[in-house]
Amino acid sequence: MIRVQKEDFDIGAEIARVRAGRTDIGAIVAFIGSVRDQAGEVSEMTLEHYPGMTETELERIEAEAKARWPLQASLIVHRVGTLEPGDNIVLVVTASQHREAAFEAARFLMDYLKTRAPFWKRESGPGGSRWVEAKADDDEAAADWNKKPAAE
Amino acid sequence: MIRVQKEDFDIGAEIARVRAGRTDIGAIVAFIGSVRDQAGEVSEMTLEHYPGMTETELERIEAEAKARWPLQASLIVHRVGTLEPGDNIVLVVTASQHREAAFEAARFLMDYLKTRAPFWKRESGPGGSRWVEAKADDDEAAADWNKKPAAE
Amino acid sequence: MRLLYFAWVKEKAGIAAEEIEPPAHVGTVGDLIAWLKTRGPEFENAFARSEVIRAAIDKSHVRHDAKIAGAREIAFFPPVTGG
Amino acid sequence: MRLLYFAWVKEKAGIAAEEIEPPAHVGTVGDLIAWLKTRGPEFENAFARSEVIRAAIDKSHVRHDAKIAGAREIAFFPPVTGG
Repeated sequence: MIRVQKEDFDIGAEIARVRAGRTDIGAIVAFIGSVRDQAGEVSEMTLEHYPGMTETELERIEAEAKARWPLQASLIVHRVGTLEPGDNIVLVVTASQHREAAFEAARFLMDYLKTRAPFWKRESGPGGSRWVEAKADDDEAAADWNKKPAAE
Repeated sequence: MIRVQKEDFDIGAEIARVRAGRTDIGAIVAFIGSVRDQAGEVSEMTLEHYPGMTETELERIEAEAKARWPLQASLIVHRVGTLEPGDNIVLVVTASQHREAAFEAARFLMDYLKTRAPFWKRESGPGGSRWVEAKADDDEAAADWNKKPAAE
Repeated sequence: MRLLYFAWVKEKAGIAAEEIEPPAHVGTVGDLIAWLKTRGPEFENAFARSEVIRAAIDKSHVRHDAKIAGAREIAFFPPVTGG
Repeated sequence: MRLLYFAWVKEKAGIAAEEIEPPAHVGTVGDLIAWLKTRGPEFENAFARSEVIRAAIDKSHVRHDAKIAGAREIAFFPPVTGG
């Protein structure tokens, strides 16, 4: 399940929905990315995206994770619009029988999302406003998954 | 922060407490382990522990994670007593500036907890009751951390 | 075909979306970028570091050597920074 | 010194805790296990697979070759299965 929205998400409620009524889940991993203020430099962050492509890419990334690991459920929620330091940006939840699959899949989803989902961050602060630069690290993290063997 | 308790925990509230009032956290990873019913075989799980040693070990494991990765906060909550399928067993939360540290530390905490914290699970079901056997996999997962380089 | 621009590509080009009919010699995404750059200083500026510009055809990532024939929507944007 | 037993070690031994005074020749955890096994069939059964039994002295994990001199509390238990 994937969602792109302006509104905040309730982490506890989202996790509860992922596992609702199931007793076959042994491990859940949740990742929460939030707006980080580096020493008072960021007062606001605006997330732009490519409506239509964003949803398509997130669904593709989620399907890829489900093909690689035995997941019982997964969720990606990504916010767009204007956010403040401390605000939630993204929530990824993976549920599996065992912790290895849940951990690996959550990390894979984040690595892929960071390099393939069409979102762009613009930070504003006392020093003005700038588009956040992509990190070479993120490309490497995503590329690394293609060197690894498929699901256990 | 570590806690051993009979009561359930509120995942959303625990995560909110970990990050409360902070705007320097960019990444939070939460792991939730829960009682898994394999095809109607488990109706109840009882967790025994070694009071005093459990807390000491969990604190030691948490301190080790904080020495290895730049964590801004962490939390381990582990339940004891009698649980049912679907019930929460353990919650691990790690908070860092970047996702790599949060993911690695959460996984480390779980791997170490599984092999060092003195808890024992007994499962009951229609076929009777039995002590859960330790997995060789878990020992290997914990041992692997000693082969890895220290914090990035 | 419809062109879309995002983030700083959009800001520099000064436009978010437009309908265009590129000349017949424009066969690939790379050709399209080269042609767009001839349309004025804003476009020249937006696509100056053309090697970092990412493209999508009909909402799928493509490389600069992808053919544009049959494309209904082509988007140009910087490397993504979500998550 | 105080001995504690947990999980199936406790069930098989039929006791959760006791105060003991081991003979002088008992120097290590392994010696203590060997001596406990001589105390009756329950202990012989509880420690039959002695290589899998884990031990802690004063709430810290130790190996079977650890010296027990000065220990106030020694615990025996199966491999842990929490998490």
